[in-house]
Amino acid sequence: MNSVPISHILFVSTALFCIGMFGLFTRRNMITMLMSVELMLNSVNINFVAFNKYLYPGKLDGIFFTIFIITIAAAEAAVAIAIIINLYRSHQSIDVEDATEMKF
Amino acid sequence: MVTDLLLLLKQELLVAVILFLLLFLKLGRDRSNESTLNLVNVLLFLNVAAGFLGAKDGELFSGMFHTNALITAEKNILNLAAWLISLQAYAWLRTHRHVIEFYLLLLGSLMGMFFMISSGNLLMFYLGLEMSTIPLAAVANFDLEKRQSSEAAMKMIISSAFSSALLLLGISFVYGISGSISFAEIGAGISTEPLHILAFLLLVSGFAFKISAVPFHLWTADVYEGAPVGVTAFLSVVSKGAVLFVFVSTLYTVFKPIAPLWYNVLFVLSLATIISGNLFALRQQNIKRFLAFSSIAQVGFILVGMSGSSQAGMASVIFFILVYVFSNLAAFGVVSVVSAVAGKESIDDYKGFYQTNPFLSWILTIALFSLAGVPPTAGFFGKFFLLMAGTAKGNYWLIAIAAVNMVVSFYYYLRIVKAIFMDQNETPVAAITVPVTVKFSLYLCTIGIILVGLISWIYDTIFSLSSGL
Amino acid sequence: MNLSLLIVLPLFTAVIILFCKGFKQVRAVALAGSLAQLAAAGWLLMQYLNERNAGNKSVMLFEEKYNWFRNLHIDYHIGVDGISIAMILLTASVVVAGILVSWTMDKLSKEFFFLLVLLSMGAYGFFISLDLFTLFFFLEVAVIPKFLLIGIWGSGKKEYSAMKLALMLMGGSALVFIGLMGIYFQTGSFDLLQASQSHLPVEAQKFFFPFAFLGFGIFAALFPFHTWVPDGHASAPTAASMFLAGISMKLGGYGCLRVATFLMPDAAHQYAWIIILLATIAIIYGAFATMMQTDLKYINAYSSVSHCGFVILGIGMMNQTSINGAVLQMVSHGLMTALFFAAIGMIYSRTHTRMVAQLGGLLKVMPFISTLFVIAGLCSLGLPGFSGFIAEMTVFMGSWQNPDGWYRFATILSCASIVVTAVYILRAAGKTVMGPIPPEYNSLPDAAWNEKLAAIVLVAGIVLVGVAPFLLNQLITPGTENMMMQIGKAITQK
Amino acid sequence: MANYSYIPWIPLLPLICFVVLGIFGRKHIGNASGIIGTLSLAVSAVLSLIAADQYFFVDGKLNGVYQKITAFKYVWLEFAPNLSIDISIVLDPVSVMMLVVVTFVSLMVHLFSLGYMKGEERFATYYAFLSLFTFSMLGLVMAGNLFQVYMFWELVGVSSFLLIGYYFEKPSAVAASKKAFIVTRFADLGFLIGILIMAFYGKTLDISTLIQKLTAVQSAEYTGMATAGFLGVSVLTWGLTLVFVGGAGKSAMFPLHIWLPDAMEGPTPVSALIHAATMVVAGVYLVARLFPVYSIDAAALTVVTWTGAFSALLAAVIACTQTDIKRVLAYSTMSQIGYMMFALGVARQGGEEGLGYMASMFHLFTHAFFKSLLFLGAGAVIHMVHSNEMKDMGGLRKQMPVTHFAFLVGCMAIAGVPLLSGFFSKEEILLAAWHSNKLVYGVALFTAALTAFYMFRLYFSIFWNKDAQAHHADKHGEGTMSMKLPLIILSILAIGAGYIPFSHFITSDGSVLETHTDIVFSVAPVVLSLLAIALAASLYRKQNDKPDKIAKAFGGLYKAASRKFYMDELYLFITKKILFPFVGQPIAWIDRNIVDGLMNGLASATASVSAVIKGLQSGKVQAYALYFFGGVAALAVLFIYLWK
Repeated sequence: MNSVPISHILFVSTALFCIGMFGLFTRRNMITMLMSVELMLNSVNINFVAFNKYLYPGKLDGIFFTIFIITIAAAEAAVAIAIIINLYRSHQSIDVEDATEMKF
Repeated sequence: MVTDLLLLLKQELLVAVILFLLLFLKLGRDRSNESTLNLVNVLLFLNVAAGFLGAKDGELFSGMFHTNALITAEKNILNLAAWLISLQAYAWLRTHRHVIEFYLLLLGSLMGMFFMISSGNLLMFYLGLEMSTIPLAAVANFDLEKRQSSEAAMKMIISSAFSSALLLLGISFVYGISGSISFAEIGAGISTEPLHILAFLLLVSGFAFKISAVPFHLWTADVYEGAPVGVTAFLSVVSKGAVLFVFVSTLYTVFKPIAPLWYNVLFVLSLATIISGNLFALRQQNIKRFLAFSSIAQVGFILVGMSGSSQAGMASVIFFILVYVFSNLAAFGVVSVVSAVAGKESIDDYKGFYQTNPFLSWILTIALFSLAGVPPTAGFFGKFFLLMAGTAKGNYWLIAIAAVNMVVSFYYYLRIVKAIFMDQNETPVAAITVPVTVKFSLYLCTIGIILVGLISWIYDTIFSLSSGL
Repeated sequence: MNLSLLIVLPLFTAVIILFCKGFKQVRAVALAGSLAQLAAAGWLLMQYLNERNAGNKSVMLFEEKYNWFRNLHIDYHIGVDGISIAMILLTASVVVAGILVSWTMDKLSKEFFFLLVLLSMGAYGFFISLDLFTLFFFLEVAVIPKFLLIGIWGSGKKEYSAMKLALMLMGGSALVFIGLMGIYFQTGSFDLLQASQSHLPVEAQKFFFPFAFLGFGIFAALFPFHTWVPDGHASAPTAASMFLAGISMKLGGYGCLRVATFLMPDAAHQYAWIIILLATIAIIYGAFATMMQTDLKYINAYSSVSHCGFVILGIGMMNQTSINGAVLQMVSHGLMTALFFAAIGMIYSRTHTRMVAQLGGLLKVMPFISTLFVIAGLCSLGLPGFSGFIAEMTVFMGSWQNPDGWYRFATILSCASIVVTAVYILRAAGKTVMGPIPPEYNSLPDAAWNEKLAAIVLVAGIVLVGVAPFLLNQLITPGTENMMMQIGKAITQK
Repeated sequence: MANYSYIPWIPLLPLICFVVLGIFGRKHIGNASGIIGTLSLAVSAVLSLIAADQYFFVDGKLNGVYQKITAFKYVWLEFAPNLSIDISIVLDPVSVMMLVVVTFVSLMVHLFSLGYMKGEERFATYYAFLSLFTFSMLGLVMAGNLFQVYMFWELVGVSSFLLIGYYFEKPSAVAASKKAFIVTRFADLGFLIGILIMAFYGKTLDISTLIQKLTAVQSAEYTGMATAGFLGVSVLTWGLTLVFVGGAGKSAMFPLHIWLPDAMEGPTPVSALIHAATMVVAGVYLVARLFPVYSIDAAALTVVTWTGAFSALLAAVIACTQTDIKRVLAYSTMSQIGYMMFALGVARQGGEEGLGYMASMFHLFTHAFFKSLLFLGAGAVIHMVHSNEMKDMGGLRKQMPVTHFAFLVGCMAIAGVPLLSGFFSKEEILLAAWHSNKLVYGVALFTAALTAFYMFRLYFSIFWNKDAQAHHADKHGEGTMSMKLPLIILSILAIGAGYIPFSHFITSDGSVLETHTDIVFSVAPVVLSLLAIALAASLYRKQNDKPDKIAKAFGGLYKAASRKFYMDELYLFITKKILFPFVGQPIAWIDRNIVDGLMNGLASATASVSAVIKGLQSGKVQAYALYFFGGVAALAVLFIYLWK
């Protein structure tokens, strides 16, 4: 169990974060973008857990933080999807490129 | 013990009580919008009034939540702003289907801000931040059938989600570095090693996003333009103010060890913000969008003051936010009435405005002068003190650039005054009958604009509350 | 006496105006208020002379000082010496004249008079404040009314001019602001007297003086930042032009003297040559530019540029006489140019043109107004018996005391401007009030009672200064002497 | 010191008169204002006569030398300790003499104008201006302070401007008044700078103090001025020359004379007063006032001499060709003033050397009378004929005997016919010239002959030449008594003024100077003058074609002279063709387009920048997120690697 060094885990989380960010920047579909954000949040969760487990096993701050992040991510997703649905009503599309009326 | 709890959590609890009342109202038999709005306004006024009674310093939940005179004062300012906004929203909401939901979301977000301001550790801070952001995104979409409204909401929720992701990454780094998430302890561990700097910058970017400092401001204009005016006002004054409070206190206390670093960061951010804010404001045609950019420029000035990193620095920031509440809300008040009644939101629609609506014209003019920082309005004092605090560091070129930008900002504020008073227009906005509550709030704002600066004890009290490095 | 009266009176008047009903009430109140100001100013003068005769040697009289922003060392600190009193008297008389001239201004009269009074308040406050913060405060208070006055009631390309004026003046005050910051953080206080006592380090002075001086210089139409003057004056309504040229350009000159030069004499002395260079350019260049103008208001505006050059020149030469001259010139130019604009306004309101080419022979139908025009002209070309002569000669005499060869050259050039002045004034007068009269003007009325009264107030001032200059000279000399003590120290160190 | 407290009233009366007439005259007083003006002036004339009597015969002398008496002095404007403009009244022989001349001639003119200007619309204004002028001139002559001189100098200038422009609806009058003012103003610039120099090195503006300081050769001030130099010329010379430039401007010396002929646009009595008797001699007076200083600086005096001599000659030549009678008189004035100037120029301080000084003053005195006489006579003629042109006149001696007589007297006086006033003063001048510089003497002699010629040309072509035409039989004949009286009085003076033993009163050093007119010397000028008169008579007494033949013979010279040697054209060229297009317009253009352009450019530059960067706000939320991240990255790079 302890054979896995922290660096591996951090590498995973970092990769996850970058993937998420890449997805956010490139995917047109809002739902997918939302998922990408979730990826990023989860990579942060991994960070927290890893730090807590490896560096500061004494306290549970990291774990708690993770739980809260998950909760809030859910709330965020709920609101976001509600908004996207409403946007679909008016725009007949959830392509982010179609929602660029306001600019400059 | 319980009394302590009640006292310390006073303002949060008050807001919570109002929230529950509104829920019951919602569940109960439906009533006319007017009566609901009046009731809410009364409640909010009581909320403001109660904020001044029985303040107490102390902390709860093993330091996650702490409060003191300064924090109470900040919350009072936010309460006041919320009340004024709700008064002004009257003209818009009285015909709206979901009045109560609007307030539920708004007050929910307000409560989130309160917790954020009182937060004693990063977890609480994060919770407060999200709790204040997510409802706003929802409420930005409150003109359900408007395309722009939902676009605004979408942009806001996605951007904020992204920013909070980066913020969290930063928090996780901080946690990794210092092994703690409580402000009291992380300060000790932080230094200027690359990782620390990165973590710090990620945190700052979270703040900067909320106060819409360049280059993290891009969502602002679109959201302000798309959202209903009341919401825009709330975004530009309350949420911005709340985050600024936290930002300044965090920098001054938690990140004291790396003060030289964040001084430079603020230097860069403030210049970028002032300049690009001005440059964009110059060319706006929609008055809400214009106010968005002008508010960005204002934030730049606030950052200049913040960089003073002295007691005067913090005081000037908080004082300016107070001033800004009055000035900006006066402006938004007029704009909201005009857009609600006449449906006009373009600057060109304000041509010849004075011929038909002298009262609103004067209010808007005074507000704009205050934003521009012309004496005798409070804005003058606010800007003067900010720049003065910024100068304390002896960085005169920063001040020089800021001062030059004040001239630029003059141009676009005067542009609107010019439209109102000087430009000819065959079909100006028809004479508007201003609802009494809105009028009342506008009067309040104007009085505030004129008196807050001239009466020095306001600044002096803020000064005595605040603290330098 | 209680100096705050000078701020309270206009404020009070303005507030009453807000609650007035109808055009007649408004103008009556405005006039009453302005007369009260004049009375107050006169009374102040009396008090001052009594004090001085009683042997009161203190630098500033009637000082009042209250803490305003305790933590920032910002006080409400006011007081006067001879110079400020001269300026206050000037302001008061111009205000009365201005309100009389705009007696028939019934377009948005309430706003109009409100703004006029507000502007005057700014001027008074500026001249009496001894605290740099309040000084700056009032300096900016005076800007916005100008913008609105020009933009709303103006003529021609008024929006453009109003915007240009407001922006350039705001730019000026931005520069001033930096200068003030420098002074504050070098001396630790905004208090003018205190700051003058605690001597700024020369390096700091060299950095901040340009900001302060240029900043105020823009208000005083310092070349090359004078371009707001022609457009602004030309577009402004008569009263506003009078206020602009008569009062607000004086804010600049006063600031250059009282703040920039007085507090940073070493830098002033080191940069003197630049100041003098710019001033000389302004004088000559302004004069020649005036010669080419065809619009009466432009003529007077450009001549103002030239005349305010004398103020700057006097300050730049930095000796007792020249600084006296600068102050005299400020008073003189204030009265004279106000009179000039009043006359132009009267002519314009009758003939509806300001183009010299289209006018002529007005002396025949409106002798009074034409006489005013000629008097103003003669005063501006420095005819003895009018204030202009006194001021210019004092400046020349003072400048010549400066033995440096180049300064001599500058002085000679400036003297040469009196010839050019004569040329353009006489061309304007010769074409406007003299010569054959176009038939369509044959039935125009002469001045009305209010115009006559306004003119008399100003002419009285001009002639009084011109015939009995020793009065004004004695009034201002203690102040200038006190300044020279500061400046003299700086010069002797070199 | 004796009581001269009444002296201030001499200038004050006209001043009061001016103020009263100027403010109330037009509306309330009307035609009475003429009387008022005349009476008030009569009073001051009497007062000045009393003063003269008191000064010259009672208490002016102190052990045989006339003293400077300061009757009144008030520090008016103090520039610096003992450097101030004082309003002062100083009595010395010259100023008293001028006092008498000014008040008296002015009185005559006032009187004459009663008839001449009758029925003018702005009658009161006219008298107001006359009073103003008289006041200023009196202030000028009695000034004891250099700057006071300058002040009243300007004031006489402006009153002359106002009076020349009296017929303000005539464009030519307006132009003439402008020209007069601007040209003299240009000269005054020199005067002003001269004053500045004097004041700086002399450390005072008070004339007598200045003279004391500078004439005391070992004094610091003198050495300072004599040694300090600019462009190789001593500052003293610069100062004096510049002051003289001022004087030359007022006294219409070449090349600043061009305003004088045009000034004849004014009413003729005005020309008589201002442009013949009083104001134009101010330059001479100025030099005389500072004469002790001038006399120690030969260079400056040389300038004075030759300017004077040349102007005298030039004017005389031009005068021979003019056909407008007032212009002829104007040029003769210029020529006579030239006489006075070089008389001063050849003189030196004290004793026999001071003869020229005395002569100059003497000529100034007599000239005042006979020239104003001539002008008033011309005025009477013009009043009757309604024209200034010789060709419209002729044979008038029948219609206007008084005028004829007066004019004849005037002509003889100016021509230097023996036993008339002009003869004596001119003799003295020639004598002085003879003693100091033969060339100047030659010029003077020739000019004298020319003077005689053109004056009698004028006389004959007015009063003889053709026979009387019908239109001359004008209803108001020769004019009222008020017009004849001055002519008569002045004629008497023009004859008698020469018999005053002038050298007993006014000399360079105030002590008596014995002069003796020896017949031998005066033969040459007299004979020449008589010949000239005879020539004039032969040419112009009867109508004939000789004049045209002669004009042809002279050809180019005649043409050039009649066109005043193209001086006006030259000036016009310089102003209209060089100053305006090459200085004025470029500056005006630069101001609008470059200086102002910069200001506007700033604004437009800002606007364009904001237009350029607007793309950042693309409206694409993904782009926003990208910029967001980019911001973080940039800050990270900046603060981790670049900005330690």
